[in-house]
Amino acid sequence: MIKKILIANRGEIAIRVMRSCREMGIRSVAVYSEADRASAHVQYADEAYCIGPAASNESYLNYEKIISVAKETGADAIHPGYGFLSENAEFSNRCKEEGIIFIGPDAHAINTMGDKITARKTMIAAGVPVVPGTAKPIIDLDDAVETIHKIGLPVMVKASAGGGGKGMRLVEKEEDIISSVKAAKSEALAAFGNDAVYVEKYIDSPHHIEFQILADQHGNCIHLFERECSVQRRHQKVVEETPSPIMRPDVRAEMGRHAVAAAKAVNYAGAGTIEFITDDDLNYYFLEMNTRLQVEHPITEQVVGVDLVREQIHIANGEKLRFRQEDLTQHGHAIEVRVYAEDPDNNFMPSPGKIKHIHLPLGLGIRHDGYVYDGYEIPIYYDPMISKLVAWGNNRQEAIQRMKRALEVYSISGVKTSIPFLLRIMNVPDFQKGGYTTHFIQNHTEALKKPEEEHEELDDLAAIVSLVHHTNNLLKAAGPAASSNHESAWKQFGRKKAVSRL
Amino acid sequence: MIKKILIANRGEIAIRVMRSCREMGIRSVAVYSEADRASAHVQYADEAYCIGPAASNESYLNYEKIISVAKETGADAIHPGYGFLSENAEFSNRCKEEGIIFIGPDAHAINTMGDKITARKTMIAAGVPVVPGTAKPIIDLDDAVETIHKIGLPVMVKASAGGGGKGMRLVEKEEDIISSVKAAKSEALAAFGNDAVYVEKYIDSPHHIEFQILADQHGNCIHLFERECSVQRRHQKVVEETPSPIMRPDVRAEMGRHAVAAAKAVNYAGAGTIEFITDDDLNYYFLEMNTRLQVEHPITEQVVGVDLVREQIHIANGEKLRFRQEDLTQHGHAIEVRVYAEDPDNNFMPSPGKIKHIHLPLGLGIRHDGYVYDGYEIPIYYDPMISKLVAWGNNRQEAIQRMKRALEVYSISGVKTSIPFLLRIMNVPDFQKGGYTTHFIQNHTEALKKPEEEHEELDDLAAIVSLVHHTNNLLKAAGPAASSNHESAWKQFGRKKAVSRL
Amino acid sequence: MYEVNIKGEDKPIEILSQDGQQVKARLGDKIYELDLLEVEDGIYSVIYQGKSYRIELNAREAKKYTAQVGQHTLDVEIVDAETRYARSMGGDEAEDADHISTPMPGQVVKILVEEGQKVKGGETVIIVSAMKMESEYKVQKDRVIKQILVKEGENIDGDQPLILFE
Amino acid sequence: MYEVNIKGEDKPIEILSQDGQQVKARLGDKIYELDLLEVEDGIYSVIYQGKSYRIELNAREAKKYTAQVGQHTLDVEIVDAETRYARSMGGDEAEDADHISTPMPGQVVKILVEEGQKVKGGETVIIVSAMKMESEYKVQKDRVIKQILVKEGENIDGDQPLILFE
Repeated sequence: MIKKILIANRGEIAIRVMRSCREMGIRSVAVYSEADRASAHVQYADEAYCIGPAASNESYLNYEKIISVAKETGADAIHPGYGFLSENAEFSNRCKEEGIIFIGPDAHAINTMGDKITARKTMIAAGVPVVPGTAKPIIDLDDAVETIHKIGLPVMVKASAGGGGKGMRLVEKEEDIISSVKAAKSEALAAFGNDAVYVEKYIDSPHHIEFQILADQHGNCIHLFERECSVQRRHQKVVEETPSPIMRPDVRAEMGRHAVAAAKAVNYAGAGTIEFITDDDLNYYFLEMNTRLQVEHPITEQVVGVDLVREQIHIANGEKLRFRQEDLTQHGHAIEVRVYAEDPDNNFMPSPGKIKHIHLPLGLGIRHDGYVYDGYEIPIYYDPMISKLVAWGNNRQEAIQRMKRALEVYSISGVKTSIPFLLRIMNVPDFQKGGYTTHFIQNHTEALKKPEEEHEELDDLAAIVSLVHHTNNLLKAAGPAASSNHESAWKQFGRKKAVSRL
Repeated sequence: MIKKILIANRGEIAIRVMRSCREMGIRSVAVYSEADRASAHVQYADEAYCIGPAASNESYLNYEKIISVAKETGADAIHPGYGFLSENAEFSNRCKEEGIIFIGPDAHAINTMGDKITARKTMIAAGVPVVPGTAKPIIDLDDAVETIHKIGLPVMVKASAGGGGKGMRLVEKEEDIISSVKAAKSEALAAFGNDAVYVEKYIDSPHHIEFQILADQHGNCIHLFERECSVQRRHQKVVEETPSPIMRPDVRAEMGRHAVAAAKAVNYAGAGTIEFITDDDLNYYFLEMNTRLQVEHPITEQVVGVDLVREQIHIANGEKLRFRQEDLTQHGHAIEVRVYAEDPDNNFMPSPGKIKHIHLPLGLGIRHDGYVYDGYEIPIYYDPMISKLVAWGNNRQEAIQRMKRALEVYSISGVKTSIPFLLRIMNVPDFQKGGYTTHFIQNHTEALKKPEEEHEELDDLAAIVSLVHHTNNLLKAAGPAASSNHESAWKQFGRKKAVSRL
Repeated sequence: MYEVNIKGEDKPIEILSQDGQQVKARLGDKIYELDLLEVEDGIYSVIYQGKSYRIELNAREAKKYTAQVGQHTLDVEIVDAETRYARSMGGDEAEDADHISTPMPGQVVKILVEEGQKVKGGETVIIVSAMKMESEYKVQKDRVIKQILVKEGENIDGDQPLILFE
Repeated sequence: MYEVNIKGEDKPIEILSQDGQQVKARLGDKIYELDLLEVEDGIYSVIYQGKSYRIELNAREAKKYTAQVGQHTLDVEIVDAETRYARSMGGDEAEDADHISTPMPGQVVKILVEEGQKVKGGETVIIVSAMKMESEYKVQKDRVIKQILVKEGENIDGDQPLILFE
């Protein structure tokens, strides 16, 4: 049985993992870089050790150092969190060699899923749908037309030697097939001296839908339903929710079975995520597998009621899964937003700095996973994510309304944050409708811009308060004598209370 | 439709109600006493009005003043929270007269349930079990014996003219019936000159179990299962949980039906709670009905997934219930602890004062409903409850473990709080087993005392940190010159880093 | 030369060196080397032999602190020359005041003694209700009741003398 | 005599009276009477005509504040005699510096200009990656590139000049 876990990570996810450790009576060991002495994960751990300079490759990625700390402190296991060493097959192996339990899959699963081509082949063999396309270049026109018919429209025809969009044609209509292939081929020939082409299914309005799975070391595997992660900016998830607003029960069951098949195909053990690209008609195709805990795992926890870190630890202990598929249901709706130290109104420029004050939204249905505190200085060396805010509701509408009321008052001062941007997302009608695709943010740049609202009265009040604050501070600085003089001067004017009470 | 609600309350419950208002797009109006200008509920509301001096009867109980604020601000409805005016029939009536919706039951329901004797009669008529006992005094010995047989042992025989324990006999065994009745009668005669006695069922190991109900104005009523509230100190609830650890599904269904019958017997509309006294064998008897939202309502929300304040508002709008009984299930387990500004190690003396710093426990499964903030001064005029901490878990054990990890790090400095006491409760084996009764706290005074643990090393560290803090503050006060001199003196000693890094 | 008073005992204490976060100190006859960072005002992250603690200090008086680590608390008094001098001049610190008062306003619920009565240390003399709670006020040592200044049911202010001792 | 600059405009402002929380002020040609309480350092609870606001102020510079109310923010500059004097002496505030630099360390991803090139205001000249994000740095007005001091792929410090203008 695991009694002490070293958490090879920092920030909110380190604290997240330690919380489950505490609940299970397991001691936690934090590691930290020289830039992270003040990080809350150091304070929350039972033990804490410095592992090197700020740069990740000299600290959080320095796995020999981490392993040596684990050995010296007698940690039975290492939890890698997400990022850093979480999908490093070599590290998984080194832990094994040293007799330390790596809380994650073995090197084989990481390697197989880490390589796109191997993963695709493995999925095809396991009967998991992948984006239809040709495996090798096509030269013959008839072959190309036949392949296109097999894949089904729309397709993308690409020069096999290509790049930069040259020799690329989107084919959407039956009557355009031959002319498009011909055009692509001749363009390819002109540009690259080679008229071979690839054909790939074109997903017109893609949705990113992923399935959470849990697998034990005894061949049992279950899924914990889907997460909809289509709200992305530059391929980074911004908002996630579960259930997916476009999901149907029959498709969910089938996708879940395919997710389990995908995990079983690599003898997976631990928590993992199968990502699918899905179209409006819920045709879905394997994209990749994340062989670790995801940033967005809390929404699954809120809706399914399973503590994923706890289950990771039970699995790492060699225990059998504690839930059967039929034990699990989706209960209500959850949405997560990722709060970053960045300026959404200045091209999302990172905004590290010292946190002045945090004002948290709490209460019914709100979960806050964070790590910063008043006076904490966000280091410049790592991911600028400050926190994750999760709203749970009885249904999707309630979850959105709850997230809105939370975001309206959530404030972190001293640095710029993405909170205003996240609130704008909640207010976009297409988000509220729910049928959005991965193009959501780029399609709604106008609606997501800082609004030009007029707040004249409020602005006037803010200006008055600023002046009062400013002059009071001047008086304070000038000392008590000056202050009392000044006040009595004001009192001459203001003895009769100016604001009447109702 | 209600568009603006005045919340006739303060502190955490006012904020709790406002949160649901925000989610529903309803404007909220706070009222506050002169002692509460700095209260967070004033800051969270859309509008705020002072209604009088600190003393409750001049402000929060001054309902004519509150009604006049509601009328002047155009509030459609008033939510009374709990305490203060929440069970005041006259206030309910006055709102009605003024055309303001009172978010709570009508005067008839409040009055009927507010009077113990009327309530008991109404419940008997509705077929709801009440504690068995004689309705009028018994003089004849045979009558007494027959009544005792009908009620069943154990019973309490009491002098009808009695008081102070005189003429009172607990009868537990068949063979003691006649002698005990005789003794009670003769003692009663000697003490009061009257040998008439009452007989009442004696509940040996009582559990306080209550049922949450929701009823609309159209005669529909559902229950949202039970809450176990047996952890009490001086009849004040300290810890509540749901489901009750002693409940069985068949009894739950039956109690739920009786709870609904109780509410229907007074044509109840709104959210309410039926309290039962229950014995170890799950025999249960109506105790009273609380015709308002309860302090402990959040645990029901966590487990059943229904926002009770939202439903109160929908009901007040005249809408039909949005859930049928068969829609509702209990999902996991929730525990609430009430955090008070009091010193548990000094006879629970109230500890008002200025909050220096709050350190909240958050993350998976933790809900915090509070209202204080850093620098806030808890007023001396009102209930000293600071916050309610709720832990949800997949099962009871997980919920307890989660509550423990939360309480271990939850700190509120500047005032004494009950947090250490609450943590000790979680650690008592009889609490963890779950079969506890309302005598739990008095039966475990030793286990709930401040432990005499030795923390020698930690105490030494605290002493060193105190001195460092003290001398650094002296240096700061002495100004920059002194400080730099001093530091360089220390540096002479300490240039070689004293603590090695792993 | 400093001492600290913890759990009723004065112990000699000395900061041997402080280099940034690295502090070396002697307390009694033990040497501690710790890594110490003030993360918020009065809140320290302390790492000692790998163990991590979050210690929050609050000043009760000028040289008296309460240290809190989770739900464990410790009262620490810094004993310097001034404290020692004051102690040598002053009397017994455990001396009761000459009256009973409450720290907060409230209402007298019950008076359990009469004027002239002798009461034992630890005995409750008055019960006062404040913030919806009843609190029992006890004498700390054997006293004789001189005068009772309030009646049952009376509203009282904080720090108002209620009962005088001889 | 104070003015405040909000949304690019100087407006005369005067505190007419302050009695405890009750403040009467003139801003432009409007009179405001508000109930104002500093609940935390720099955080005010403001009640104006019954409406309740929580306004958080943060000083950016000595006389420049950012006021935040929920997700609405407003920059406020206190304009006093000193500010007016400084303004009368100084040049155009919108003047670009003579170089581009980044506020934080990072790595140069792409340089989009060449030495001697003319660029228009708003055009991106360099892309830098920091904190795992790529940021585009633009010129604020038409400029001519004088010298490029870094190469693509190079690690840079915060505030290090990257590109000089003529």
